[in-house]
Amino acid sequence: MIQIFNLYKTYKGNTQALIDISLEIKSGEFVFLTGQSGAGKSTLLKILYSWENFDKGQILINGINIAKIREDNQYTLRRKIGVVFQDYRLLPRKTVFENISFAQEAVESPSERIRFKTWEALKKVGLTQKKDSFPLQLAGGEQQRVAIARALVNSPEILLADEPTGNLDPEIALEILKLFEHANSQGVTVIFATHSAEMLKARDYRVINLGKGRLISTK
Amino acid sequence: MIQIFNLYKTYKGNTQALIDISLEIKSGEFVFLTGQSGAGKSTLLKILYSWENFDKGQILINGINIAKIREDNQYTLRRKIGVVFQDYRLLPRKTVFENISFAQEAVESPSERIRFKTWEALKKVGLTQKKDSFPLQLAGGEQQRVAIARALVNSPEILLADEPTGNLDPEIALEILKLFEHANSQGVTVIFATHSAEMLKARDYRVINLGKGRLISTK
Amino acid sequence: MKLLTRAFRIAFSNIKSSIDVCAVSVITIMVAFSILELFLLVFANLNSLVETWNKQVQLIVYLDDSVSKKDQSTLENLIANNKNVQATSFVSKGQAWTDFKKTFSDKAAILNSLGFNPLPASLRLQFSYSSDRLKAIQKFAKTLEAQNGVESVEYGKSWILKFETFLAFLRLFLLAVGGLLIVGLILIISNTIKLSIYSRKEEIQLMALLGARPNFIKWPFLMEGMLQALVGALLSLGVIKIVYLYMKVQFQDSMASLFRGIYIQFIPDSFAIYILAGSLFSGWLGSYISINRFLKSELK
Amino acid sequence: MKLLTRAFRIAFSNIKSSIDVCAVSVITIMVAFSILELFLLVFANLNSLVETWNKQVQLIVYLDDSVSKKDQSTLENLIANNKNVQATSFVSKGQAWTDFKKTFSDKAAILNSLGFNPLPASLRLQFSYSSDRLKAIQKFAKTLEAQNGVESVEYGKSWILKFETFLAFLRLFLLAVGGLLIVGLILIISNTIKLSIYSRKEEIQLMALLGARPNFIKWPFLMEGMLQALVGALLSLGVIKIVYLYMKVQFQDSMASLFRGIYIQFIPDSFAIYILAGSLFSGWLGSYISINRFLKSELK
Ligand SMILES: Nc1ncnc2c1ncn2[C@@H]1O[C@H](COP(=O)(O)OP(=O)(O)OP(=O)(O)O)[C@@H](O)[C@H]1O
Ligand SMILES: Nc1ncnc2c1ncn2[C@@H]1O[C@H](COP(=O)(O)OP(=O)(O)OP(=O)(O)O)[C@@H](O)[C@H]1O
Ligand SMILES: [Mg+2]
Ligand SMILES: [Mg+2]
Repeated sequence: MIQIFNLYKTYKGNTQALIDISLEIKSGEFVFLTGQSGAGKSTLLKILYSWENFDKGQILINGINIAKIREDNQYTLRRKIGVVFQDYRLLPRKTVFENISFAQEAVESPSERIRFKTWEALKKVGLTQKKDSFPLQLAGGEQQRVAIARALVNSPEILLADEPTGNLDPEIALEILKLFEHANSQGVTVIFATHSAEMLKARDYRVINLGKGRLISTK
Repeated sequence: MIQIFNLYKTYKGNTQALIDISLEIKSGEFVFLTGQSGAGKSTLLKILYSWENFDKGQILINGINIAKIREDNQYTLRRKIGVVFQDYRLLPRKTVFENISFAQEAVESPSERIRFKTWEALKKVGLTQKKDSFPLQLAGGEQQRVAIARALVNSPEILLADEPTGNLDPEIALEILKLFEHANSQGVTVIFATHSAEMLKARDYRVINLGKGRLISTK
Repeated sequence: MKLLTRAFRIAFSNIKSSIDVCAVSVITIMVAFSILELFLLVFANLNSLVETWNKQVQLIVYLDDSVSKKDQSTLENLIANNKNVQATSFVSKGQAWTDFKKTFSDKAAILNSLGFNPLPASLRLQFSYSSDRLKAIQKFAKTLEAQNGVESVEYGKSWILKFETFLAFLRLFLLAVGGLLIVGLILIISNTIKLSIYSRKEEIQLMALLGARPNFIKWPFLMEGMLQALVGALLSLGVIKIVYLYMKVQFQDSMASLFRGIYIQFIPDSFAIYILAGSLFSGWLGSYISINRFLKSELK
Repeated sequence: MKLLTRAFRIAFSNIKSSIDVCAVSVITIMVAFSILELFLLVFANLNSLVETWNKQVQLIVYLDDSVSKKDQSTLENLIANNKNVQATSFVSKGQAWTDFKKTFSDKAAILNSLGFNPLPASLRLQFSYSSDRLKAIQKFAKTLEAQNGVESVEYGKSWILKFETFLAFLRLFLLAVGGLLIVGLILIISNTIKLSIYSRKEEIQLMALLGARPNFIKWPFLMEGMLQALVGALLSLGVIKIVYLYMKVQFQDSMASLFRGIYIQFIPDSFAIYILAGSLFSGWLGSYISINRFLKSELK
């Protein structure tokens, strides 16, 4: 359960990225987040996993006020959330396999399970053949799928996907959407940011529409 | 005039990225390049501006065999070509304005013109307000537009755009497409790689379709 | 403990994956430590040289020819009870005359024709080193001069003064050089580790984003800093050992004959251990400063 | 020329935009140069100390009491014609005796009672330094001994031999230390500049992709390396000047009285210029190696 009350965010340089946003997303829900470039989609997601702070308002995740979490304990929040970053954030000096293991090492998974879970995640996104490649040796869409595998591998409660199919052709994009839906069917809350009208049309989920920092509609 | 004869490219690790590609693109033509993720689109573009070498075949650009250009003189080829990279390649420590100036400094433009041309390019992509921002302070779509402005600023003869609208919402994507068409109307050859079915439908240009490294159709 | 083992493993794989940056750090650290150790080596050897010179600071007590057994033993007791006196040697009247005639051997005939020995017996006292040694010597000289059986005392006041000043200068100079080197060393280490962290910026950020504990993020880097510094220090000890062995083979003999009793020696073992401990500490401190500042500033 | 001006401008803005990495380089270079200069400073001053010691290597020619005017002038001509002799001083019979009596002032009565002066007049010769000085002295000593009017010659053969060995040792040691420092210096500079290039990897790649000429890519980095090294060297000269001034104020007087005529001196101007030129060269060389290797490997 994610509850957002009257959220404001202004970046240095006076960009008003979010203005008076109030929202509620139920546990286990699947929502699309859409809006023009610069509307504030990424900003909203960043605030949810405490990567950006905000100026005014309140956010409760499972009833916990995230502004009140001490910096030393932010990791407890982040462990509940899997993120697909818009710019992937793969480590260029690690292979695909290592990149995905890295996410599990970071949360101190028992090392026996790491190999197994990494392999499973690679199978899901169809990249087992590329496991020893470095990110720069992959096509754009392949990099994106690695980023998705990494977000899924720790079985988070909440998935934040920032434009996870921007570089994928429509067929693979649909495959990926199904991956998120599979996670969702097991109780994971999914927020899926996208520009693609095709995506939005393909499914009948709730669409949260931002425009210049304001909430336009949540259908 | 770009002529490609029986081009083969195999990456280390035995990925056959391009297999027996033969193509001709006329000066002043506008073509779409499409294909699934991993089909070889980026590879083909990289070979055209000599960023990757190839194993077999021949490429003539304006009649010049690009495999025969000495490494010291590759810059003469690259100055004729403007590139929008799939991963943008903006310099994170330079502002938007400096990133665009950088492209002109690299080709030793007279410094009097640099300010003026940078400003003009920013106006074209609608980012004058963000000129002093750093790339990491921009939304994904804004970064992409900076990359486009940089490719246009040196008035190249050939424009290679690798997925230049992947992170843009349909409206802005169409705006950007018009920018490329404007350049094209002034005689610039444009190769526009994209996944977007909407893009391909929106215009009636020739579509070069790759599949697993092979040329499937050139309509 | 598990955290440390893991940190060690990760530090190791980090080093492997950016071996070029690490090599740069290690070489820089090695050079810095080599210089510090070369300096220690010179210092250790200079010290034993100074020890030799030190023996030449002496107070000579000339005895009356007619000194009584009792007076002489009073004198010897007095000297034995003075805690500043390090060593005493007795030169008899006969010995002094023999030495003198040896020096003027060409005049032996003339000197022999004197028919008597004009030189007195003497006691030569060496004083242990302390900053106010000259004062101690002057004071004791006064006391001795007043004793029965003492003809005169001699202690080359101005020479001693000069020697003391020189020693003070030497010590201060070495201290300054050493201080400069150590500050430089810590700077270099902290800087190279800053660069190493800097080159893994995205990785650190990403770890935090993926939900790693702060300590989990820090320890691999602390470990890496310590490993680098330790390896650098070990290599430098190797380098210096080679330099030392070469010098020893080349110069031991001539040095030994020039400064009697001198023996070119390596940095003492205890110092080598201090150096390794110091390298671990500087590695840790350098990393700690850098990683903490980085986490504060980069992670908002 | 335009290329260079531009390179300079870009180097400057590069430095500005990653001031932290550059500061690290400059400080490292400064520390390295400071050590080198400290070493030069010690060397310059040791040299004049050795000069003083050098004067003590002398050949003493004792003259017969009955030497004739003619014999003595023959002797003096002979000495004047020997090009190895640097300086000559004459100690008369009377002077020698006065000195002797001063040394044994407590025995003045006895010595005076001798009724005659047993000591000979002497000529004291200093030899200019050369690697075979001892041989020259030995040979000349033989010649002089055979002359009329010479009673005997004395030159402390074993002392000279030891001194020569010590000088040889000192020179070799200084050379070794200096060599190590210079190699270390070049390594450090080339490494810090490699790191600086490394931290601007994407920029270099991008320039090449955007169609920049190879020289256009290289020069800003060469310039940056040179600037960094130059600034580092200038700062180090400042640091060493301060150290020097402090030492001079503290120790000039006592040193001067200890080693007569010694005067603590700064690194000669010509050396300072060599150091600056050397810094420019090392900066250039370090950058050149790094950027060329980078362009070869990273740009395929
Ligand atoms: N770190 C930052 N500093 C300053 N301004 C920022 C920063 N990050 C984003 N912005 C600005 O805030 C606004 C919203 O950005 P945001 O990234 O949330 O947009 P978005 O909806 O994700 O766009 P896109 O679809 O293009 O990714 C933009 O105008 C952007 O320039
Ligand atoms: N540097 C490289 N080293 C090894 N393999 C590579 C390298 N670059 C690309 N590949 C592989 O070559 C194939 C073609 O890649 P390319 O980037 O050309 O695809 P693409 O058509 O641009 O895909 P996308 O639409 O996802 O960007 C892929 O299988 C990719 O993994
Ligand atoms: Mg975004
Ligand atoms: Mg691609």
